[in-house]
Amino acid sequence: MIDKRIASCAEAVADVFDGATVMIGGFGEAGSPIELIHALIDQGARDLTVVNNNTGSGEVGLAALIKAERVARMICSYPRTTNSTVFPVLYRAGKTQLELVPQGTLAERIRAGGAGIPAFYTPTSVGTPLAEGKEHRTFDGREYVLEHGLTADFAFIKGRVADRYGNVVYNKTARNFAPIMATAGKRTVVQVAEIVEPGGLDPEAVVTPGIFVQGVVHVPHPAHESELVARGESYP
Amino acid sequence: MIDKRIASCAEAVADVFDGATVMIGGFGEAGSPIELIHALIDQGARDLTVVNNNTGSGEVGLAALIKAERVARMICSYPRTTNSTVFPVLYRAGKTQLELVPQGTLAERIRAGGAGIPAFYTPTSVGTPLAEGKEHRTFDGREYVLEHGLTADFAFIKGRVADRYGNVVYNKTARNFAPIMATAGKRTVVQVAEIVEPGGLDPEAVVTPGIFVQGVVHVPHPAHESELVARGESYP
Amino acid sequence: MSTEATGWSREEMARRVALDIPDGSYVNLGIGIPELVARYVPEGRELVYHTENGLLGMGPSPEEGGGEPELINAGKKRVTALPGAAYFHHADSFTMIRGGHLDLCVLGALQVAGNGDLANWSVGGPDAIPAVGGAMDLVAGVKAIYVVTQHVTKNGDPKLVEACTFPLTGRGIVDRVYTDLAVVDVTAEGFRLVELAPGVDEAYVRERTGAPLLPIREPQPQP
Amino acid sequence: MSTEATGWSREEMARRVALDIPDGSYVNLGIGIPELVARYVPEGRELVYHTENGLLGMGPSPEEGGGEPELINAGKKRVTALPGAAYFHHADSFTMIRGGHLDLCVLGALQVAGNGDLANWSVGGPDAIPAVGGAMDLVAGVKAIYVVTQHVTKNGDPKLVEACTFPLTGRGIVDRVYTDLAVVDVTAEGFRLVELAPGVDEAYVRERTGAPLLPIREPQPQP
Repeated sequence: MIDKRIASCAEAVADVFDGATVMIGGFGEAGSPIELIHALIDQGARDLTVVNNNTGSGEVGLAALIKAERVARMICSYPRTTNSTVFPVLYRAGKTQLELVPQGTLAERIRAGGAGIPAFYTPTSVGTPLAEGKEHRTFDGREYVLEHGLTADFAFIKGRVADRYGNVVYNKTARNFAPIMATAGKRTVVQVAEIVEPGGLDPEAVVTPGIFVQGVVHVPHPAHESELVARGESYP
Repeated sequence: MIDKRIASCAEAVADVFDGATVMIGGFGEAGSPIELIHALIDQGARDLTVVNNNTGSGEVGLAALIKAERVARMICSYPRTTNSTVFPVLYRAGKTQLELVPQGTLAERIRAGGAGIPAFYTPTSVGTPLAEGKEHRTFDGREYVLEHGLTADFAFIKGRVADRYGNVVYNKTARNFAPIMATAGKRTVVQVAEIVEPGGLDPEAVVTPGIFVQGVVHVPHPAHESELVARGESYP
Repeated sequence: MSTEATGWSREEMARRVALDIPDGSYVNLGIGIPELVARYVPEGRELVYHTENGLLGMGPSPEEGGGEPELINAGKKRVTALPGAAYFHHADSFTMIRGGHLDLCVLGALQVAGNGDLANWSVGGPDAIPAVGGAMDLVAGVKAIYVVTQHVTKNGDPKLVEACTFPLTGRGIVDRVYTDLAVVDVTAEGFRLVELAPGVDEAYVRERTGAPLLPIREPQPQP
Repeated sequence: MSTEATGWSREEMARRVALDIPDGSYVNLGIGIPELVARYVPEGRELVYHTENGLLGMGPSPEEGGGEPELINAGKKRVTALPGAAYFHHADSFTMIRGGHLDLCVLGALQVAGNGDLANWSVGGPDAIPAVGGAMDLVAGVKAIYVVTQHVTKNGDPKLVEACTFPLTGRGIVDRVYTDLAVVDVTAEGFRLVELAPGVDEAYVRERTGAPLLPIREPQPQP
């Protein structure tokens, strides 16, 4: 029987190795798999390359992972959110590298990585510093740059409901990067608030089919980053 | 008020011009917008380039459009379905050209066209006759071919339910090419069996957001190709 | 330089932009003054708002203290979803943007050049944390790009310039600029004045513009 | 040539393939004998079937005359969907295929070469209507490619050859071949016999194979 349920977040992140590339779902706090990130902090893996649109806020979740100096390199589009105070310090100190990628290019690179497309051309960033040093090419009179697919050793994402096959549905704008990261992670683990029996999800409404998911962790009452930050919490 | 409803299939296809590129949804009979195709036959546009996975069956729907000699060129992956008797005759007579594209490359080219990606590299077809004459390139030691995005002047697709914004959900495996064709058609019209008020579709389960749809036609009882063919029907 | 003219307030600038958006448009509004545009859409027009983090059919902000942490906009503020809304993932969201499906994007600016170049993401300082978000994708993909900005910086430097000195967001992509002083088109010949704010004269705008500014085009006689 | 041996029937070939598929595999089955494989999966194993026209969790055929015209497989035959199934569009379906997410694809063949080349889509005749479907995508993307085929054509020509003469579907992509006579691996050294069908001897297979065929590997002594 196929059963991708994993007993705990600790178990879900146990295999993460030093130097791994880890995609972490979420746009700001929406969709941030905080419990999995905290388990990753406990687990201790270092020198990670982390892919996320932002760099977390306060000193919980992704920001806490960065603060613990586990992240050698961030690949993101916007490392400057409100309350994002941890990343700037480490970035300026040269402890965390930054690869800045336009948000749509980041999404498309992840999607391409998951779809077996090694590279594609895009109009985004042409004429800007972010296109410097990249291959340019003209199609039908318009200039484009070559961008490469992005994959990861692990993808940690947050859903709303899943079944034991790893089919997932999401919650509103918490969906964001999760479905494409699920396709690009060699090992994708999703934390969900609810697990249902097979057939409990409408097959027409499944957003991430189970083939993209290797593990499902039940986190019935996930924390919200803004609430933790408002209470001044930090992790660990 | 935004209201994309169109009164009839005839009105929906009225703008199609001679020489237009037309994407037509469906994989075999599943998702084939037969009523829109029949309206297109009545409308009379000629020299069309048609994009569909197949070439229809019997003498109804897509096969009838081909039989009426309106299709100068087919872009498809599999022009050899059961009961596909019309295309071979016209192909051998040199009246209809064929661009044969692997099914996944066809899907990706359509998706790229709709996503503003002019070209991408794919491993599919490397080493085969379908890669001949195409640019090859090696990434990480593996060989890929360059393929180009595909757009169309019109996309005609079939959904199950839509609202006046053009949000669409589909029926089972009738979904197939429709959502990506919707993104790649400059003017996309969907025929649906049911139209609901805004809010009548679950926003988490909308497959094609309305931004990709320019027209919605109500066809309450769409015909099924296999049933028409079994009855020996032909169009017109 | 002439004495300080009042020109349009932030709200009036937003209102002026809203006037120009056709019924039925699909629109992405940037952070700041662009966000205000939605409040001033004239009666009888229906626009659909896109937020690049995965929602089409975005509604107004919830009441103070309301809303949900996982229903937010690109500025990470809580929003609502209207009947007829749809959620989607980031690759689909940028398919809408890059694929040319959005009609209009309204953005802020650091500088706009007469050739339509836009700089709005970085002042390029050595110590700055660079952050671009979706701006480069929006300007590369959306059919029309409107910029809303004060005419000059807090230091009085012009934001409408001959050539941007800050790092570019995109090349030749701005269609129209709405400032506190004027509405200015970007044309093949450079900036052209379209409209002056009440109490502002052409000379006043010209003094505060760092590039040639063509005069308001005379209405063509109707044959 | 030796007298006709019986070897495996179509059903037995399918059963032999099914034995080799690990529990939990995501599998795409081609048209013909590959379709039969699903019937013979050993008790206690759960596989998930993918059909490239947009369904994961495909179930068995409906009863004769049952089913729905819009719930079909890649062969355009009516199928069912199991609890836990999901529908998706073609680009997502081929993301599964091209992206290496499927564990196994079982396909028919016209010819397989000792270097793993496969020809299964066209006999290349001048009057033939070429049709490729998803075969080239499947062989380029799925982790393991198993071929199920008669060992020789109806004319007695070998289908396991030194080099394919028909147009290729993919280069160096076949992992294992199941025929009516034998199971044959494609290795770095070429074809290697894995197992003989009951009543079939090595010489008999060799006579009907158009390429060198390494003998069954002796079991390694366990230290």
